[in-house]
Amino acid sequence: MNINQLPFINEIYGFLGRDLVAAVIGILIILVFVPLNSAFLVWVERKVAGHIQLRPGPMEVGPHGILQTLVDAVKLMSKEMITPKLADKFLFWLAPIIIIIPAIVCFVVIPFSPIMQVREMNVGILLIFSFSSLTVLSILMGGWASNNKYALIGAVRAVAQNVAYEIPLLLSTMSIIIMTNSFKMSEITAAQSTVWFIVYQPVAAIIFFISTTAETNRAPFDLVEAESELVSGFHTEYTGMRFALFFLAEYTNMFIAASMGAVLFFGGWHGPFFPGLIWFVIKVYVLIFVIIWVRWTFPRLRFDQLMNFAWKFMIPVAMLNLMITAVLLKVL
Amino acid sequence: MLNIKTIDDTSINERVYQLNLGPQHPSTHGVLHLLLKLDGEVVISADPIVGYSHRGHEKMAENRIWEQFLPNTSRIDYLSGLIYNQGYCMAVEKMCGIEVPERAEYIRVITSELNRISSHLLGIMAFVMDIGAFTPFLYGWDDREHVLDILERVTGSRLTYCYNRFGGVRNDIDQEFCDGTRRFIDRLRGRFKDYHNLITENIIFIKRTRGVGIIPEETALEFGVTGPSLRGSGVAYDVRKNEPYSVYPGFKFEIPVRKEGDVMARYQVRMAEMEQSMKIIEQALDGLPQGPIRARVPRFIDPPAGDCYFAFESARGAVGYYIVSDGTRIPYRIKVRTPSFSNLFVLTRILPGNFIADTIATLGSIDVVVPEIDR
Amino acid sequence: MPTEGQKKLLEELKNSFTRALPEGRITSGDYARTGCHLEVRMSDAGMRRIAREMKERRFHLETITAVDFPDSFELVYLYSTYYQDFCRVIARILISKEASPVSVSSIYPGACWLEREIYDFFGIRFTEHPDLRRILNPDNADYFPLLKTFGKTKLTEEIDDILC
Amino acid sequence: MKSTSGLGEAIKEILTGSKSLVVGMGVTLKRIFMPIVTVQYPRRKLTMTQNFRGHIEAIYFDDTKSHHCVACGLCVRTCPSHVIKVQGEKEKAGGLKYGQKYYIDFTKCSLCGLCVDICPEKAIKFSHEFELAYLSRWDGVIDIMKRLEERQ
Repeated sequence: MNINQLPFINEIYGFLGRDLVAAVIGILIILVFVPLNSAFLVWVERKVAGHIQLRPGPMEVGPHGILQTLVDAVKLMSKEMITPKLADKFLFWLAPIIIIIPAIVCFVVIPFSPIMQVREMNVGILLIFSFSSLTVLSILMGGWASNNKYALIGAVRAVAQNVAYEIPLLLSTMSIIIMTNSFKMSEITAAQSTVWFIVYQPVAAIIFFISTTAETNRAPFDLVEAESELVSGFHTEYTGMRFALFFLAEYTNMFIAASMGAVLFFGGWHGPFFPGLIWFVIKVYVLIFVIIWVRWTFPRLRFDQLMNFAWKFMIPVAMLNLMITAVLLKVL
Repeated sequence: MLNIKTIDDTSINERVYQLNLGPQHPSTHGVLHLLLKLDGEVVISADPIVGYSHRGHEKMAENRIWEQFLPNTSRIDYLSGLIYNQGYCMAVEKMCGIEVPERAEYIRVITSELNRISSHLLGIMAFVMDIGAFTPFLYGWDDREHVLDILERVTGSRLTYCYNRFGGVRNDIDQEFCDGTRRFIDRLRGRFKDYHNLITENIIFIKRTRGVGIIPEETALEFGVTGPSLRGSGVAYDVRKNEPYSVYPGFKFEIPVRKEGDVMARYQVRMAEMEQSMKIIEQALDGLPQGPIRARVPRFIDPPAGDCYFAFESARGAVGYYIVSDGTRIPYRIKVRTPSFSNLFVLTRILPGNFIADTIATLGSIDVVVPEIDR
Repeated sequence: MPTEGQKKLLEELKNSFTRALPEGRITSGDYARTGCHLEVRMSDAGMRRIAREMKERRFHLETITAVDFPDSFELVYLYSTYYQDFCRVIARILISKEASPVSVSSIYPGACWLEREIYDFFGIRFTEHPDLRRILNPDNADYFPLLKTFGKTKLTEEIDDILC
Repeated sequence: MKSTSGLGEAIKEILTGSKSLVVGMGVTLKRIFMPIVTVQYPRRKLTMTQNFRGHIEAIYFDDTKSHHCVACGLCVRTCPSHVIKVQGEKEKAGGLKYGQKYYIDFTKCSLCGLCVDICPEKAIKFSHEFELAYLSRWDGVIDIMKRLEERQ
């Protein structure tokens, strides 16, 4: 059913204009998709973690615990939102909002399938990077405002390590953008119709995935909310819906990281016989499975080790890779 | 190793950041309060505050007859309950001169070594979880479940055993127990390969543990550190070898020793110690004699006046019962020398200069059981 | 059945103690019953000298305990070796109820906590101790639990008439 | 240290390191397809082993159609937590006492087994019951004689 067959569609188009309507509908779809997707991802993570650890994972609510996350969400909504006494009230209230808005906005430029993309921007990749680096701002706000020593240490760690993994992330993506010389996500996907970029850029892919795991504060790099050291890092003092927002943001960032990986290296919605959307979703969920699998296998790095690893290994290799790509492009 | 000199408090008073690694914290293995003075992330001074789970075992000992103190012994260090039971019974038997039949000694050694394996499994995996890897903890828990099932079959309980009696043990072991133990040992040997692949050779684990929290041999001597923490620093002191008791002289087993004294060395000593315990169990099962499991002992015993000190090796170190008896049915004084008490105090000397993450790793590698400190 | 290494070490210890502590009574305990190879009985001084002597021979301080006798306290120091020819020395020191013995934590830093525990349970104040405060009981407690006079509760009376 | 060896060492360390990471992930992948070990407790309950120490219960004997307890009080004296109260009566003046009431406060009982060992008549034993939670503290005080009748 095409959108143009709606009864009053022409008057609305005339009144609002075609682009605005498309944007409004796209944003509505995203606002519905993000919570559902995070709820599903939470359930997937708990199930995969369970089976890795020889236990079944949530089984109580619904068949195989499908509704577990829904019940958790209702529980979190009904819990009281406590603000610590000497907390910086405004920043404490603002931090969860600042962390969820960029996570949602990044969905605007992700090409789910040839036709399903909310808005085609020529600065697609840049938009995602600029918004995803806002999360560190909100982590610092949350950690500082909650007047808790563990939270402060967590927040300071987040800021200290932020630069360390943003640069290799950008450098590895640059080597892709040199090949397609465009920031448009759809053009990058289009350029990979025959051969996926992972074939050309395996090193950039590895560095990209290591630094996105660090950017979403997961697995070997989850120093910011290290359970066994800092109780639970910057969101120690958050309860109720605010904690749910932090939780939502973490899984949405994971989805964005996986979808960027899919678009940059695994050819977005390109695939032999399934329609575009199916291929995109399969690739994203395979990448998310890898991120979850890595989380439940490795111990945690100390934050100075992370910085050494980033500065002394990832950045030089990413730069080298960039130069080699530039030279090869010039030569071929 | 970080060459940050330990900064004394006075010079940077305003920058000292006091953090309570509070009584309630995910990685203090019990109710332990570590008061850290930090400069940024670096520890300047650490002061463990203990006593949160003090139940007064030694005062209870002065109000109970000798038999009634048995349930207390397995609650002092709940992870090696059987070893403490065996120690207490042997200390009192030594004072009264009770002769324990051969089979009872073998059963005591087998159950103690099984208990040591289950304690090491939990100690190692809790330490690995402090470093950040959650999954090995569940694998260790699964193996430990098998040991607890085997011990439950013969002793009747899973954690706070009250299985030894003066003069022997309470129930006899049957053939099913022996086969179950052998099956368990073969299974655990197979699992070690997975643990080494998953943890020991893991580059992140090596980076987090190599050269961290080093206990030099001299400091270990001054603080009275015993057990795997000492054997990690190069001293081959194991009460079962240096001061043999029960039927341990009859078994061939080595004491694993590492020279480096860092967190990785203590971890490797514990892993090797589990293999030695398995070797002991196999030799004990092969040579298990037939015969009675309990000597003829009067119902209420009263040891002759005088005092006695009996040391034995628990999973955490050298434990000692110092018993003073005045000839009546109630003990005059029972002092339990527990290894975690001295092992924890060493932290105040070796922690300054480390990061917080290393403090947690060192605390986990010393494998402290807090009720054992608080008694 | 002490090994020859132990005998040699014991002999050496015995005559070194007789030289260092003229007033102490040194007897060799029978290991089978009491678990100690050598017993040193002292009046209320000389803890430091024994500790220094032990430190040179690389003994480690296993534990310090106190026993509350009706008229006096008895401080029990236990030293043993880490190395092959195992040997344990027990040093007993009888002190009066109000005495305050000198601390050995300058020689064995590990003794700091052991002495704090003895102060916590018996009220024996050690002089020259880095920070003598309670370790296991709450800081504001005004009682010393392991004294024989402490805690004649209903329960203990009930036990006495049942059992003794 | 020569710079080249440092570099060579670093590369070797990176290679062995990444190999160990991949091997570690292989171990966990293998575990995903292994059977689940945990028991879903409320739905499936395990049977306890033969020597399991549940809470104490009286043994049924055919000759007296009930228990054998002679209310001697040995178990009362030997219990470390003093939780047993026994009361007995004599049918005839000189005859043996016979236990009427035998209260145990299971909220304080530490299941140590000293009473079972010391009973001269072997009248009590451990049950295989492992669900020892009660709604109120006074539910824990159980008269095991009455429980014996109920069980018959």
